[in-house]
Amino acid sequence: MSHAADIPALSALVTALLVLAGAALALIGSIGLLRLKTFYERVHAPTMGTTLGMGLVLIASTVLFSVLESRPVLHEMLIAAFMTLTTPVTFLLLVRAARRRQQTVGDTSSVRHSSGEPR
Amino acid sequence: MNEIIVALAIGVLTASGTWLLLRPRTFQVIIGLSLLSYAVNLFIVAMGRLKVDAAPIVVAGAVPDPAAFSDPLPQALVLTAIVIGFAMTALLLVVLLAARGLTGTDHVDGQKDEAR
Amino acid sequence: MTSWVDHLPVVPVVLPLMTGALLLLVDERRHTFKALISVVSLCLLLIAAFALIRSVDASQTHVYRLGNWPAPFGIVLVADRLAAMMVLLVAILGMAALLFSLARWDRAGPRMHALLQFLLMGLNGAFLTGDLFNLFVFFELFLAASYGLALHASGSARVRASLHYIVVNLVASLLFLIGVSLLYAVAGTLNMADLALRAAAIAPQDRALFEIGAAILAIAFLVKAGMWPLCFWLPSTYAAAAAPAAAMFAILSKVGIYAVLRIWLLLFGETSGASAGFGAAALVYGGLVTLAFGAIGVLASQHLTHVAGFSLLVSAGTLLAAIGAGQAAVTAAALYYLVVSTLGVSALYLLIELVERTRGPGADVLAVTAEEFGDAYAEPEPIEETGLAIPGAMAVLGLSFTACALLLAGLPPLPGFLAKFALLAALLGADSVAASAWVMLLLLTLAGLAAIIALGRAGVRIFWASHEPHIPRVRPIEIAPIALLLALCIALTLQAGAVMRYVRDAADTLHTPRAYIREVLPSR
Amino acid sequence: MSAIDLLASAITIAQTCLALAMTCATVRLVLGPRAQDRVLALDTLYVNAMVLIVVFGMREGSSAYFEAALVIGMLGFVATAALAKFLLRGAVIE
Amino acid sequence: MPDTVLLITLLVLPFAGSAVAALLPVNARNAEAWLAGAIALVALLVVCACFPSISAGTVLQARHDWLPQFGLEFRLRMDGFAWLFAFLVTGIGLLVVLYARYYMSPQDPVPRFFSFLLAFMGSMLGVVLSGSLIQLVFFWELTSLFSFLLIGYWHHNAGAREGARMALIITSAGGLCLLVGVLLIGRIVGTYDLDLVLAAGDVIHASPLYLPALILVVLGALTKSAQFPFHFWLPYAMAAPTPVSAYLHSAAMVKLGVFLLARLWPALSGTDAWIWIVGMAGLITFVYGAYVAIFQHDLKGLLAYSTISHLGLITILLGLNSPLAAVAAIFHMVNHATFKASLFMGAGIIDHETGTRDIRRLSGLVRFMPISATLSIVAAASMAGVPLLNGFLSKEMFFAEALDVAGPLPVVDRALPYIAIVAGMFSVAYSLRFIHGAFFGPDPQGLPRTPHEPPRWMRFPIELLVFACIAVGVFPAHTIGPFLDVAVRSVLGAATPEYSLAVWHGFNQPLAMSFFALAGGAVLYLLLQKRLARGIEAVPLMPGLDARSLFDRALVLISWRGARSLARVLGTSRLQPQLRWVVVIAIVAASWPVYRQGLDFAVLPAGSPDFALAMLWAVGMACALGAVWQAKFHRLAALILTGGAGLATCLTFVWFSAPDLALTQLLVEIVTTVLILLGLRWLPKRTPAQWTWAGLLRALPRRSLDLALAIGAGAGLATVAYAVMTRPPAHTISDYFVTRAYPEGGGTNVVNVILVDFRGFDTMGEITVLGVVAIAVYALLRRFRPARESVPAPAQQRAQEENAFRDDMMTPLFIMRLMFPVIVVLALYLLVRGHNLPGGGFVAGLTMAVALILQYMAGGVRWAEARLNLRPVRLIGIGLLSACATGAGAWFAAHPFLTSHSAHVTLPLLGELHVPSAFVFDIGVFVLVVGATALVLIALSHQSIRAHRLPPA
Amino acid sequence: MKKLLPYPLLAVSLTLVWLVLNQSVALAHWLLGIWIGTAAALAYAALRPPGTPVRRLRVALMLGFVVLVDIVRSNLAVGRIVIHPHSPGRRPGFLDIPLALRSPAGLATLACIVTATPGTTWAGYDSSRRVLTLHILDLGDEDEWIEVIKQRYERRLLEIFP
Ligand code: NA
Ligand code: NA
Repeated sequence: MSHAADIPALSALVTALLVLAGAALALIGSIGLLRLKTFYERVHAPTMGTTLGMGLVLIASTVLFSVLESRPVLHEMLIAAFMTLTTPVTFLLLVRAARRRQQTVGDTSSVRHSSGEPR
Repeated sequence: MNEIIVALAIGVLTASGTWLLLRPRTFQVIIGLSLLSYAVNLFIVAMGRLKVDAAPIVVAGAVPDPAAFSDPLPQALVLTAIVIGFAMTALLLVVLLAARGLTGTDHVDGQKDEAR
Repeated sequence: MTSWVDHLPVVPVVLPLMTGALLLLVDERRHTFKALISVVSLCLLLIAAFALIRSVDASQTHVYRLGNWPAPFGIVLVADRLAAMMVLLVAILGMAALLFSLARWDRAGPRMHALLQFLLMGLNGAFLTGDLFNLFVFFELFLAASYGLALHASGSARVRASLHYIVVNLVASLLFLIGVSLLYAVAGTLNMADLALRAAAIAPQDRALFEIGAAILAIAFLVKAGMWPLCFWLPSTYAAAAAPAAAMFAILSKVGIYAVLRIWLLLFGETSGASAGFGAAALVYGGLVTLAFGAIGVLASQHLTHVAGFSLLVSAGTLLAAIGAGQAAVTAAALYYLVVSTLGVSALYLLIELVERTRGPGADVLAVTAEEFGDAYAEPEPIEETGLAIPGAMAVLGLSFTACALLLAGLPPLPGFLAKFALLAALLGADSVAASAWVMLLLLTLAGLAAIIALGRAGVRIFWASHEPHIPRVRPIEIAPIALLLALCIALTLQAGAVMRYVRDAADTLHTPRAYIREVLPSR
Repeated sequence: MSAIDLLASAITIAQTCLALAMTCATVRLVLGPRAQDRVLALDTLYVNAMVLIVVFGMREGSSAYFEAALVIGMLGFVATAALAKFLLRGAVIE
Repeated sequence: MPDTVLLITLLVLPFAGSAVAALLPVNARNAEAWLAGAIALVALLVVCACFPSISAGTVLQARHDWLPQFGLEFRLRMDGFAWLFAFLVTGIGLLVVLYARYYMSPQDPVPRFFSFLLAFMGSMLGVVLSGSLIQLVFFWELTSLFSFLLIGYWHHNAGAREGARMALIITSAGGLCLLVGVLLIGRIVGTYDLDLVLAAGDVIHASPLYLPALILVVLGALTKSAQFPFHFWLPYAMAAPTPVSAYLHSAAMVKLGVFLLARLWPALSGTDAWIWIVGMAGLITFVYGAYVAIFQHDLKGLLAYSTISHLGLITILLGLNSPLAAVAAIFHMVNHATFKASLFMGAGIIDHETGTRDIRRLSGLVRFMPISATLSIVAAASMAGVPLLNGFLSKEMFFAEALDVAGPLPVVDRALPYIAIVAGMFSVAYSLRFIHGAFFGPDPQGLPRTPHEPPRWMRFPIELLVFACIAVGVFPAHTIGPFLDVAVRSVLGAATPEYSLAVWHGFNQPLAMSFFALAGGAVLYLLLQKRLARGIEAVPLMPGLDARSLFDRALVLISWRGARSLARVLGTSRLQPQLRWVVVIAIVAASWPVYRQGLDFAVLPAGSPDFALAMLWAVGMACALGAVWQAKFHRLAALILTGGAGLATCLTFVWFSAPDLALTQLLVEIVTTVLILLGLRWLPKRTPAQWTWAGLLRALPRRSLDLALAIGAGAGLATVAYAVMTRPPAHTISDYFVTRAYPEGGGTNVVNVILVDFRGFDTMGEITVLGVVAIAVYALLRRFRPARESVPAPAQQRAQEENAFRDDMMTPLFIMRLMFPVIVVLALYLLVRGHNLPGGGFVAGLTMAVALILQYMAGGVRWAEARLNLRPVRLIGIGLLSACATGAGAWFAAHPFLTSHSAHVTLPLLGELHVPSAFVFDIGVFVLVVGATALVLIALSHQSIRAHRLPPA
Repeated sequence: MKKLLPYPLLAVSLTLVWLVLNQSVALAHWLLGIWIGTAAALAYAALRPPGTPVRRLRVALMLGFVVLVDIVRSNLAVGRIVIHPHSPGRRPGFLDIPLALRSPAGLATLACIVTATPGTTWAGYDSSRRVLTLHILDLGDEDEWIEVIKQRYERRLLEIFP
């Protein structure tokens, strides 16, 4: 990290916290992927990493590079924007596929449905 | 020490790829070749020795010290290898599909014998 | 870079590339136009190859520094006698295959002309390049084109055989990459001449790695060359391919031989220090086993296409064993033999298609539906035209077949005999004759006998034993390339002295790598 | 402990966390049990990898790796969406 | 005329005639005969023209460089012996042509016949006139070839085909032996020049290679001359037209073997080995042939065995190591040629006029064709050794030699005269059989044709030959004397013995032997009458082993069954064993240097391991192994797991400073996943097979081997990688690239500058590969036919209603479509910056292709193609052309191909821009990659909509 | 003009994307960016997307803020659930929500929001019944969820994409 020798302490602290928080969220999300019981529950967990976790790390990167290069370095924000825009595609298709597969295979897992069975 | 990790990675990828390569189903072969090409790509990069934080991107105008950069030539070679590997994977895939369509089986020898 | 002659070495690569690209822009259905472009381009290629061979023979090795970067940093093309000869051979075979395909094969599937051009480009590049990794690229290029040509017109047999062909060669390509990168890791260069220079100075503790790299690289070459037991894909793939494609393939295995010859003599020649002669025994014994296996396969083959394929293995084995002998005289004879056997097998592949046309034209072609894909193009229908039944077609075919058989069996008056004689005379002419030379003498003789038996059997069956003589409908444009190849062979007998002088010079150059190195790296 | 060391350790810890996260996702990837679980795990793996690359860029102070992250961010979904569509329809392109 | 011209004319004339004859129309019987006759006549005249010089003792020469590098020159050489043979070849050739004119039916395609016959004549002359041993072998093999073609002339007849094939195989095998033998002689003497070899007899005898050389040369001679145990092809060669038999199988080709033995007599003879090999072969053949000939029912068969026997006689004479015997041998060669050729022609006339050659059916022909019968009787008498005919003279000489032979085995020496007499009796017996069987006895019954005399000119050749028999038989010294003398002198040189060609040498032992043989033969024939009349095919006292069936069985066993099983053992047509071999050989090849000299591991200062990297590879390995585990039954899972391993690889590239690689690997990963997914639909459903112990046990050895190979390959590559990584970097050429990338290449991203500039040629090849593959894929898919069960739409699609699906896709479609322009911008960004930062044409092209494929995914093929008009093939062409044109642009500046140059453009507002040609090159790459990738993906996608339209397979 | 610049907002956004990517506001990049943005927007037009008028950018910003807050909140909530997955009160399940929103753009935005907030996942939309189905990790009070979706998101989306 020699390149960051002259970074102000506050920026370093903020960056460190943001990175840690983001990584922790991603980790917890992935743990959720492991621990939750059914597919429908598991779908929720990784989005922690895809949204806030990713966001915090990207902010940290923005902060760090903006301080390092003494100018606003915003391109990480593009990642955030496009991640948010594109993640639904996979998730929508995946959940629909799971529901279809459940119907065709007749796999009735322990999911409660508030208003009727999924079509 | 990182060298040992990369060497292990190359070893496991090669072993997995070789095992699959020797299987009788076309799909196993194509996956095996994919794994083998990962291994080979890593191997080529390793042949330039491993360096962290030394991307071969020089600063315009400055006189660069070659020792400060990872070896760019193996990287260029791998790029070519990746492209060619991609092309060949595509071709192999289509050939195995055609073989499946024409012979009715996905056995590498185009025979129905399930015992092999 | 003042005269056009200076650019000659790159022409055999660029010309087919441009032609191929241009052909891709021409509408699929404009057959005549495409044929015209191809033929004109091949004529130009032949002229260029002739010019190159004359220039190389007259003056010296041409070194072409691509991108104007000095060797060993940039890629160089090195046109020496051997490379020029191979380029000419490629052009000749290309012309033969092209003419032959014009009768009907070029319409049996899309873009055959373009694929042929890219094949020529790949082969020429492989023969001309002086850079090891560039050699890999050109290997892949001609392989890719050969995959396309092997699959040309599709069909179960072709697809099945091509699957094996592709998988085995993909593995070989991976080995190629491993070998090249290992050599780079130890020697720090990719330029062949530079590599040869550095090979002598490899530190003792690095030498094992260097040799591993070379050995693995050699496996990649030997798969292409068709050394036993890496060769089983070869006869069936070539047998399944369309005739003009197979005719071109006759030289594919020679690229492997070429690479072994070139690199082995550069890296492990007499002047290369502690590793000199590394792997010679493997080449010799591998070659001899291949020779034996090829001869057995020739005998065991029912179909002529397989006979031709195994004949390629016979020639591969012969060449490998000859190269392994490591003597310039033997190498010279081997080069003469290489030319002869390539022309012979190529002509045979073309011929087989004609003589076995008794099943009716288009039978192979119509193996699958003519369903079209997309809306852009209409499916090119395999044309059922049956050609003019030229008078005496059978006689011409019989004569050509006899000629091919004589070539492959090494019998007079065709140059197969002289080639075999030259090889054996060179082997026996050495001061002391190695045991392997005696084995080779024996095997070559037996292989000749095997070819006589197998081709005699096939010839009698085809030309004599058919009860109702089916006169195949053959077009002059299909006979012409065969006649061209065989006429060349006769010329090789009559002009044996001149040709042998040329190949002897080529072999001498190969066996004294210093000259090659000096041309490529003048500063060292 | 200076701010730099703090940041350096934070980045190392973050990398470790992300690597662990990838491990968790891989366990799911290997275990399944069904294809949708694996696709989900692969998607998670992609995202974690993307974040890991960003963190790596921070460690090196280099923006050379940004494109790799960007490509995962913008195009990584194509692979998983194709997989999901395959699960949904039995074909990626109809 | 100078020698050279004479000799070359002599050699070239027949071949030229052959070429002309081949081109004549099929029905030009007379023209063919005139042509062939004229050629033979001119050749004969040329031979005669040579005689004055020859008789003066000169050796005519013509030389031409052929393969000087290997001591080979094209050398024609005519001495007395060669002259004698040339005379025989052309003279009898002329007679045979005349005979054939009448013999061949108008329906026969004579151009082929005369063409081959003339070519054969040329080849014979080539052998006879060769001044170099290699050249001799060259023409020797040609005679085998043309005799094959001539024997098989009536190829509609299975016997002709088989006979031809057998002759070909045996004689050319012998030819190959001869070649090797000659090569050995060449090695011993150091030259192939005939004169030098003949002068080097002592050197040859002293060499350790003498015996192998002798055996090989003799093998060549024995096969050609149909000597035991290679005699059996000759009777089957009788399926040839009779002129062919008369020419090849009596006068010319079969004489080549003995010609060779005589030619090399000075160089090879004179040792015990020579006597043993040559003499023994001759002796056995002599007796055996004569004995078997008696029991032949086919006239030509009888003559064939008789030929075998007489050649055996000549071989014995040559094998006796006695100059006088050699003289007798040469004399008998000529005699045999004359009487045997006339006998064959006579047999041919019988065949021609009666329609059969079976002695059992023929009889009493002397009354129908008295002249022909007389001629045949005289010739047969000569064959039997009746005095006053030429056959008698040489046989007398043989008997004389048999009496004072001094071989290595006294028993044989003593037995030889008795053997000679017995064989002489046999030959009298079969001669009698020939004459008595065909010409005497009652009138023939039920012949296919009514016999009568042949046309005048058909009989003429026989008359001439028989006249020669008588003339030589009565006045030997004045007829054959001078010619034999030059021949003998040229073979034996200084060793030429005194010999006398008189008819009468007084009452001596040989004469007694002759009469004994004549009388004994007559008695023997009488005794055998009963048996012969029964018409049994078998030969008495001969074991049932028929050489031909033995040969056939051996041939089938070796060249077919044996070869096939060997080929099966040594080869395979299956993929897995092939790949196993490749892996094994690679492992062995890589282990060999390590085995020889060990592998050094230099130890670099150990850094601390990166925990995250270790975890990453725990992930990567788990994915790889998972893919291995799932690839058989769960393809999708395996694909996903492979993606995981690819991701780990990609992150490793990030880790070790290869951003371009990471980027490329990622994109390739994405595209490959989509690609394979597109293909998955066409693969068969896989259901795990029933697991059984038996199945496991059966698979265990194979799997253990594979496992060992896999582990070996993995461990090997890992070890090599580790060994390299832990040693200091070599002094590489890369330093040049790093230091020059910016100042000379104009870019800061060294990898990209290498790709588009330093090694732009590689890149050009690489994109061509991509384009070629795309074309190949497209071509193959144009003819794609899915398996029957893959044709219907997948189960998921059948289960879903269209509306529900549209709802499901609505939102993804919206987003995917919206991403299109965004990804286009990204692609252009990656393209433009590539020279300085990670990116470049290839990555950009892939990105662009992803944007396109996303639209196909979102809306389907028809939807996308209604909106986007892609011409991928054209894009490939344009991309290639522009990349190539950029490279070729350097030619105009007199620089080598691909030399980069910068265009400096000054634009309003923007100021000066410099556009390096490398960038233009990269644009070409971009266009091509877009085209190629799109072509592959789209071609694959098209199969789904095509499949529904296909008729069921 | 309409033909040359069919999607001005998109073109502008893409130009901005270009500038951000290149991290430069140099004139050359502006010009190149505008050219590329326009070209890319034209490429988008080739896909014949439905017209998507966008209004009330202020509301959009407000929505963004609300979503941001919800993301943080739900991240914490889901994090808690992951750590204690077997807490007795939790009840995962599907939930049908009738929607007035019909614009594809609006629905897409809603999908982004729902996906981005952990704890809710888009499980399907029935255009004939105009019902959105969500899967919710901790269902709790179903009406409250319906209220959240309709009031916090749908209302604003209806304003932005009429
Ligand atoms: Na690049
Ligand atoms: Na969510």
